Amino acid sequence: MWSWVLHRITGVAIFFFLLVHILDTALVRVSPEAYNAVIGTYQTPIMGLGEVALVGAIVFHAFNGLRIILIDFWSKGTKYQKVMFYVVIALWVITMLGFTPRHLINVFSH
Amino acid sequence: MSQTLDAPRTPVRPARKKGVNWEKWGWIYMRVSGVVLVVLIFGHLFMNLMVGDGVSAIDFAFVGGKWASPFWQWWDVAMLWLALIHGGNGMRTLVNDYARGPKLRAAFKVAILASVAILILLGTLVVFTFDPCPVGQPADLLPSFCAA
Amino acid sequence: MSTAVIDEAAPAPTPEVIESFTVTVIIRRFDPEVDEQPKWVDYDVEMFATDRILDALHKIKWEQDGSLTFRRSCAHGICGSDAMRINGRNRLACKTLIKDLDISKPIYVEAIKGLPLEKDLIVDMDPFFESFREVQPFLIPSSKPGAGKERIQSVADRARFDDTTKCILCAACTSSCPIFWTDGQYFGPAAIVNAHRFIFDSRDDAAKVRLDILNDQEGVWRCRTTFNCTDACPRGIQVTQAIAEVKQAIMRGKP
Amino acid sequence: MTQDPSDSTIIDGVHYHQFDIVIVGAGGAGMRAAIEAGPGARTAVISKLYPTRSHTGAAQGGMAAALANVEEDSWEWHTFDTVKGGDYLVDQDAAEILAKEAIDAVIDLENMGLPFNRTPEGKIDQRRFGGHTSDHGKAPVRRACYAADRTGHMILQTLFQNCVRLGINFFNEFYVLDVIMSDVDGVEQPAGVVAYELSTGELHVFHSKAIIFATGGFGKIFKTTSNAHTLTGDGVGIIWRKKLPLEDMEFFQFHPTGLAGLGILLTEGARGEGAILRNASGERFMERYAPTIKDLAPRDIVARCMVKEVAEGRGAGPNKDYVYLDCTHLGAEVLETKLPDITEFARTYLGVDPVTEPVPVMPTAHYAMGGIPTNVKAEVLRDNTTVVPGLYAAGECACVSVHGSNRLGTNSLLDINVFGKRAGNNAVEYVQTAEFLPLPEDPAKEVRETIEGIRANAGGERIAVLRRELQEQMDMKAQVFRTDESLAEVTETIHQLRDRYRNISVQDKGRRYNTDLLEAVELGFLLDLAEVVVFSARNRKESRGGHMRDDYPDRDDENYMKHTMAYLTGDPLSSDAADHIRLDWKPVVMTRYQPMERKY
Ligand SMILES: Cc1cc2nc3c(=O)[nH]c(=O)nc-3n(C[C@H](O)[C@H](O)[C@H](O)COP(=O)(O)OP(=O)(O)OC[C@H]3O[C@@H](n4cnc5c(N)ncnc54)[C@H](O)[C@@H]3O)c2cc1C
Ligand code: HEM
Ligand code: SF4
Ligand code: F3S
Ligand code: FES
Repeated sequence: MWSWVLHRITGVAIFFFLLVHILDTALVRVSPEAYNAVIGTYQTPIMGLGEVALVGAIVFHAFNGLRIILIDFWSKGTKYQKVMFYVVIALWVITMLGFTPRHLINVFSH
Repeated sequence: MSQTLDAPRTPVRPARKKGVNWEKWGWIYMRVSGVVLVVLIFGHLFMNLMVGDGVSAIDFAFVGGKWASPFWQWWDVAMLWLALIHGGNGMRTLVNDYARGPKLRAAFKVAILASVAILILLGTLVVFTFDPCPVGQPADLLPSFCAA
Repeated sequence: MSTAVIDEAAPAPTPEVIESFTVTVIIRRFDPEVDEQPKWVDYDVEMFATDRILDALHKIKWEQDGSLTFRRSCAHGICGSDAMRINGRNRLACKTLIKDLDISKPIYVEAIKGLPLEKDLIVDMDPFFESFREVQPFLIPSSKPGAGKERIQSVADRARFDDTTKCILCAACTSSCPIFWTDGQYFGPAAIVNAHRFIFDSRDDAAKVRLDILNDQEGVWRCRTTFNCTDACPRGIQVTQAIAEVKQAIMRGKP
Repeated sequence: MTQDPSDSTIIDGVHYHQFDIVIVGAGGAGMRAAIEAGPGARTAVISKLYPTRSHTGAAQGGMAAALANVEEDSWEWHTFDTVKGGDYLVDQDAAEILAKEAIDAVIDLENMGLPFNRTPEGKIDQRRFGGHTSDHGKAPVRRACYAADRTGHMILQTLFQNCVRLGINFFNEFYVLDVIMSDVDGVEQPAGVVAYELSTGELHVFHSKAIIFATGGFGKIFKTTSNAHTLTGDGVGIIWRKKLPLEDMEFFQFHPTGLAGLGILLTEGARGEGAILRNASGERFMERYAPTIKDLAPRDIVARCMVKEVAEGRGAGPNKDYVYLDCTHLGAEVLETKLPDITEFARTYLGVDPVTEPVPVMPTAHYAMGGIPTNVKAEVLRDNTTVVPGLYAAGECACVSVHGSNRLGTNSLLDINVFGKRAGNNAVEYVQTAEFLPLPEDPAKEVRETIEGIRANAGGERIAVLRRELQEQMDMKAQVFRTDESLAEVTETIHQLRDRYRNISVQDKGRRYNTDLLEAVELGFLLDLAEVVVFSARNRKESRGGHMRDDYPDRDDENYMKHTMAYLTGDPLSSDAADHIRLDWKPVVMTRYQPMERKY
C-alpha cells in the first residue's frame, strides 16, 4: 500500500518537474544568457535542497519501479514483495548517502 | 477518498472495441520504458550532478559540450521520449482513477496529451537544431571548442 | 494485619477463571431512515481475550442496542458474511480475536469501503456479485466426459488452481483495493480470483474468453500491485499472485 | 442479482410474483434442485442469505459414493452401512436409492466443475469416514469423495456457479415466513409463499404451482452447535404451523469433535485420516468401546463414549470437561494438505496447533435427522402416506428417512444432492400439468400481522435472553443424555419462554435491514421446534442412534422400531404440550436388512 502511494506521488512529482525541465533546457535555443540565467537558479542553496528531494524521488521511483517489474514478471515476485520493498528502501538510503553530501558540497562551495 | 460510489460496476464506459488493446500495451510499455529509463536517467543524473563540480558546473557551455556529440544527443532524446510518454501514460492512469465524470476525464487527458506532444516536439527540435556556437554571442559563454 | 495472612497463605492455584475486561468498541453507524450522515458511536463491552469481534457485536446487539445491524452466519470464517473494517483493516469479524488487537485503545469498526452503504455495517453486495458473474465463473469444457465418468485430472493439474478455489466471496479484497475505492468500475480482485480458478483448471476450455474479458480497460491492467487484497484475504489466498498470473496469461495468450 | 420479473405487481404495498416453481433456500439442496428446475420451468430461488453464505459451505469431510476408485466397494455395502448406522430406523428403500444414485451425484458434481482431490491416476480420491465399511462391517472403507476439508464449500460454490451459468432467478435476503394454502375440494394445497424482504421490510407473495423447501437445519435450538446463527429451522417451523406433520424430531445428531466450548466442527475426516481420541491420561478410549473400528465408530456411539469418559472423571483440562483429538502423529504435511481448514480453526480459535498438540474437543449439536416427512420422490406427506400435491422438501429440513436415528458422516452432502435433484425433477414434471391455484383474498395478512405485532409489542423481554435460556436448557437437558425428568424440566422451561415470548420487544422499529425483528421471528420457530423435539424425545422410551435416554439405555425394537410423527393439533400456546401436539407412528420400510445389534 505505502510503496504504491509513494510510487504514485513520486511519479507525479517527476512528471511535473520534467515538464519544467524541458522548457528550461529549451532556452538553450533562445540564447546562452537566458539559459544560464535560469540554470543559475538551480545552483542556489534552496534549489540545491530541492534537487536532493527530486533525486530522492527519482531514485525511489526507479528502484520501486524495478520492484514492481519483478513482481509482475518474476514468478516468486509476489512472495518476496515485502522483502523487495525493504531492499528498495535500503538501496535508496545507500544511493542518497552517496549523492547528497557530494551534491550539497557542490552547491554550497560555490 | 469517498466512502461509496453511486453505482459501482455499472459499465459507464463502453466495453473495449476491437483493435489494439491500449491498456495492455500501455502496461507493458510502462515496464519496458521503466527499465530503459533507469539506465538513461541514472546516467544523466550521474553526468550532470556527480561528475566534476556537479550542478554548479552546468551552464550553456556544458550543455553545448555535451550535445556536440551525437551520443549524448541521442541519449537525451531517447530519455525525453521515453520519460514523457511514460509519465504521460502514468498521469492518464491517475486521471482514470481519480477524475469523475466523462467530461473532466477527457479534459485532463487532452491536457496531458497536448503537453506531452508539445514538449516532445520542442525537446527534439532543440536537441537536433541546437547550435553550440551561435554567432554574435560572447565567447566566454560558449563551449571552448567554438573558439577553434 | 490482613496482608500478613495473605502472605502466609499457600500460593493460590493458577487461576482457572479466565479474566474478562472491558473493551471499547466504536462503530460507524448509519440508519438510512434517520441519519443524513454516518456517525461514530461508542460501546463498552465485557469481553474475554478469546472472544471474537463478532461476539462483541452480538453482545452489543443483544444486550445494549438491538438496532445495530450487521450480517453474519457461520461464525467461523467460511460463509463470508461479515467482512468489515476493523481498526482500518478489512477482516472477518468472526475471525478476529480480541487478543490479537490492542485493547488498550478503542476498537474501530465500520463497513467495508467502496460499496454503497445500506445500514450500519451492511453494504449493497449486488455490484460485487455482478462483477463475479461477468467473468463467467463456471466450468466451460469443450468435450463431454464418458457417460457416468469423471474427467481425469492429475494431482499436479488440480493443485495448479487450488489457492483460488478457497474464495468465499467475502469481498474483503475488492473493498480494500484503493483502485476500487476511487473507481468502482474496476472488476476487482475477487472477480479476477474467480476467473483465475477456471482459467487454470485443466478441464476448462474457455480461458480465452475470460482472459479477453479481463484484458479490458477495467480488467487486470488496473491493478497496481498494492497488495491490500492479499493482506485482507481471510482465506490466505495469494490474490496479487493470482492477478499477476492472469496478466501473464493474457500476454502469453493462453493459461 | 435480485431480478424482479416484469410481471411483478404491487397491490396494497405487497409485491406479487408468479413462478411455476419456487425454491425456498439456496443451500446445497435448494441450488441442486434449481439446476434441474431452472431449465425446465419458470423458477425462483428465495433465500434469506446470499446463496454462498448457506451452511452447506461449512461441511468439511466429504461426500460418500461407492465409486470404488481406490478400493473395492459397492452401493449395497453403502446401503447396509447407512441402515446400520441409522440404527435400523432407516427406510431401506430410500437408503438404497441414496447409495445407488450417489455415484451419479458425485460424477454430476465433478462434471459441473467441482475440484475433487485426485488419486495418482487422476481419478476422484476417496477417504475413510465413520461407519463406512466394506462387506457389511468387515473393515473401514475409503468411500468419501472429498476436496481437502472444504468439500461443502466446493459443493456450494460449484452449484452456485452453475446457477449463474443457467441464469437462475435468485431473491436474496428474502425471508420466507409462510406458505399459502388454498382449499381445493376440502383439501389444503400450497399456492405460494410469503416472503419478507430484508432490505426494505416489504412483503412479497410468490404465487406458484410447486414449492420446494430446502431451508436446512435448526441446530440453534442448542447452545453448543456446529450450525450457523441463521440455522433456525424456519422452513420446518412454517410446515409445522400449517399443521403438517414432522417426523423423527427427537433424533438430533451430536458430532463428537466440536472445538471444546465453541462447537466449531473438526471433521470426522480427521479421524478418517488417522487421528485418535484420547482421555486425560492419554488412553485411546475408543478401543474399549468399539474394538474393531475404534475411533471410526458412528457418531452417536463416539459422542456417547466421550461424554461417558468425562462423566467418569477421565476428562482433560482444568475442569476435566473435554477429551483430546490427537493429530500430532499425522504430520504437518497431511494436516496442511488434507485438513488445512480445521488446522487453522484450532489455531485461530483455541490457539492450539494440531501439528504439535492434541486439540480439546467435545460433542456439538450438528444435524437434524428428523424434519418434514417426504417420500422418495421428495414429495411432502400430510400423514404416513398421503402426498401434499406440489409441495416438496429436500436436504436437512426433510426426513426421507435415509438417516434413521443417526446419520453417517458424508451422507448428508449426498442427501442434498440426490434428493435435491429429485425434488427439482419431480417439481418440473408436476408443473407441466398443474394449474395455479387461486390465492386467498389477502395472502400476506398473517405474516403482516405477526410482523407488525412484534414491531408494536412493548413488553420488556429481550429476544437474546429468551434464546440463550432456551439454548442453555436444551444443552443441559436434551443433549447427548436425556431422562424423562430432564426432558420434563426443559418442556416446562419452553412453556415459560413461550409465555415470555409474548412480551418481547424489538428495539429496531425501522423497515430497512431490520435484523432485530427477524431474530424475534426466528426465535418463534426455535421455540416451536424445541418443543416438538423434546415432546417426541420424551415419548420414545428407548435409546437409539442420536436419541439416548439414561433411563432407558437399550434399544427397544419391539415397541419403538417405528418413526415418530408429530402433529400440531391445537393452540400452540396452550400450557400443556399434550394439548396441542399429537404423536403418531409410521412404520419403517425394511427391504433387505433385518435389525441386528449394532456392534463395531
Ligand atoms: C460444520 C458442518 C460440517 C458438516 N460436514 C459434513 C460432511 O463432511 N459431510 C456431509 O455429508 N455432511 C456434512 N454436514 C451436514 C451438511 O453440510 C448439511 O446437512 C447440509 O449441507 C444441509 O444442506 P441444506 O441445503 O439442506 O441446507 P443449508 O445449506 O443450511 O441451506 C439452507 C438454506 O435455506 C435458506 N433459508 C433458511 N430459512 C429460510 C427462510 N425462512 N427463508 C428463505 N430462505 C431460508 C438459507 O438461506 C440457506 O440458503 C456438515 C454440517 C456442518 C454444520
Ligand atoms: C527511473 C526509471 C523509472 C522506472 C523504473 C519507472 C517505473 C515505473 C513503473 C513500473 C510504473 C508502473 C506502475 C504500475 O503500473 O503500478 C511507473 C508508473 C509511473 N511513472 Fe515511472 N518509472 C521511471 C521513471 C519515471 C519518470 C522519469 C517519470 C516522470 C515523467 C515517471 C512517472 C510515472 C508516473 C506518473 C507513473 C504512474 C504512477 C501510478 O500509476 O501510480 N516515471 N513507473
Ligand atoms: S479472494 Fe479472499 S478476500 Fe477476496 S472475496 Fe475471496 S476470500 Fe474474500
Ligand atoms: S488491492 Fe488492488 S491494486 Fe491490485 S494488488 Fe490488490 S487488486
Ligand atoms: S460469519 Fe461466516 S465468515 Fe464470519
